[in-house]
Amino acid sequence: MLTDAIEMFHLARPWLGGIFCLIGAILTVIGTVGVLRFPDFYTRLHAASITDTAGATALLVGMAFMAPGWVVVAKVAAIWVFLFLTGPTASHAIANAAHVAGLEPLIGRMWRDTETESEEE
Amino acid sequence: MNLLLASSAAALLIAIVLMLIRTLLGPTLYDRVLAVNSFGTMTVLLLGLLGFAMGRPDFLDIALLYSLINFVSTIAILKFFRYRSFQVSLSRRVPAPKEGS
Amino acid sequence: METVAVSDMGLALANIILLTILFVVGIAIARLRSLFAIVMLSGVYSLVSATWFVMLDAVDVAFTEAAVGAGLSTALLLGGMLLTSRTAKAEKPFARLAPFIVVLATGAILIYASVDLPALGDPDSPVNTGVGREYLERHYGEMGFPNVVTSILASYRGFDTLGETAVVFTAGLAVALLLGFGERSLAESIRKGGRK
Amino acid sequence: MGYFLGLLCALVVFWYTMSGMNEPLILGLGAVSVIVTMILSWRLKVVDADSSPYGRIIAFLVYWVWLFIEILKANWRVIQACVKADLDINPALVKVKTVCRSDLAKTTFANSITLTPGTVTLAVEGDKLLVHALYEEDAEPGAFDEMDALSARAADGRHK
Repeated sequence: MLTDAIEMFHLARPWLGGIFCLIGAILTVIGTVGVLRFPDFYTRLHAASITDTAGATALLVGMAFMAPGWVVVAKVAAIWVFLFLTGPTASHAIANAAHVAGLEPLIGRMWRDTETESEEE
Repeated sequence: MNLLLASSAAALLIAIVLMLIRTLLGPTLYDRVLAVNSFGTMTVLLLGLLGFAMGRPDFLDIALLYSLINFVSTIAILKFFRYRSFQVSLSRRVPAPKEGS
Repeated sequence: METVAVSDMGLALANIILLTILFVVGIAIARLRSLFAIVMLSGVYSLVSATWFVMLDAVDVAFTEAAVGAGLSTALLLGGMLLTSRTAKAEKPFARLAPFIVVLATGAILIYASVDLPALGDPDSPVNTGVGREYLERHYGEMGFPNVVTSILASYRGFDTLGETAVVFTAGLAVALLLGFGERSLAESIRKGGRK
Repeated sequence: MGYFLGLLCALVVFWYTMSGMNEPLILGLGAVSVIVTMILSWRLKVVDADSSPYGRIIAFLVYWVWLFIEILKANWRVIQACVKADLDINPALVKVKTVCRSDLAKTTFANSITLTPGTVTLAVEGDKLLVHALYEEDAEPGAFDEMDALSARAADGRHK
């Protein structure tokens, strides 16, 4: 029974890995679209952090599913830990540098279409 | 399965191209730093993915090295911004009194 | 057979995309005036070219590119920027004609030479039949390193590598000393009143 | 000294996972590089209680799981903001007061805020953090209290 489950898991592994990788790649594209669309630097920072957190996690989980051995899983885990330790430090450093240099953020609700506004309120 | 991997690599390439547009447009210098930093993360992920797509997970070592180098260069750039020099220490911590260790 | 063709197509497509990115970045570096943007773009350039090296299976070159191109050279270029102005001077249109001709001529020669190159990964090319095959067959038994490039660079050509490293280290040290990494320019920028 | 033992274990494990080989030559090279790294970190004086809080690993792991779920939730909002046809965001700049005392706890809290998509710490002054948020609703007073208390507990081992 248990061996059957393990067998099933090993059969499903490449597919699971591929699906997770695809999800991660799509999240990365969404984050990048956000970086292109958002109006000022600070809001773009938020969009970029999707790539750093959810996109990277999904892609690395997918890679871990496809890994041939434990060494590769350990390497994937190491990359994940490094990204999660260095990512916020780098974003904070960028944001802090911009703040210290006196870059003013845009505040308040952004412009939007009038018909959607009426339906929202 | 290979199709899934190929399409995710293609999606990452698209993301890289889009991020390149932001690097080229970037109204302020900080936008460019942000874009390059994000670019580095995406390159790390793409390198790992390529390793699996080509059946050589050993390539993960390069991805690992990149994730560290990328951080170092981002910090170097920001230190340059903030202090206009590389010789200032980032933390202005007073030397702590020695205890333990 | 068919799957091989499909994966070859995919690789070729990815290669084309990466080379296009490199081309666009190169043009942008040539066109931009802000030196800082140029430094950032050169970082992007080395990231993309390292990815391309990985696709060509030149993992060791990609490793070096990652360490030197993306990390060190960005810092060195920024150090150089500390000593100079923030934007490049605009050139006269005709001053660019001579470099353009030189670049065109070099490109033409390279394209002409590339016609004679063997196909990528061709087992009958001179590189893969002569001494290269010897190294590949014998290195593991003689050296015990899993990576053939490591055993060639660190053992078969150990002295060569030692000399090379010494030269590169001296050059790096000289650059660091010349640029000074900041003392002077820091004083100057404080005197001028800080940022921008 | 205990911190150096921890560093030694971490380095040995790291080397062995990265190489995964058992030959004496390569193990010897690994030992040499581990020793050189230890000497360098001793000379740089980077090993102290702040940089290696081994006593709190379990607390941090628990906190990490909670934070990870928060990150996934916050991701969903920002993803929606990215793909919505109209640009429906409401950025705001707020000051957040923290109960964290030690530098480690403050760093944990500020980095957790930054790691959560939709909020970024811009600056830390004393016990106040300047936070930029993508939605003002996410950063109203009290929104960060739970994260604050949990990170203080994880890093300092103290209930609020």
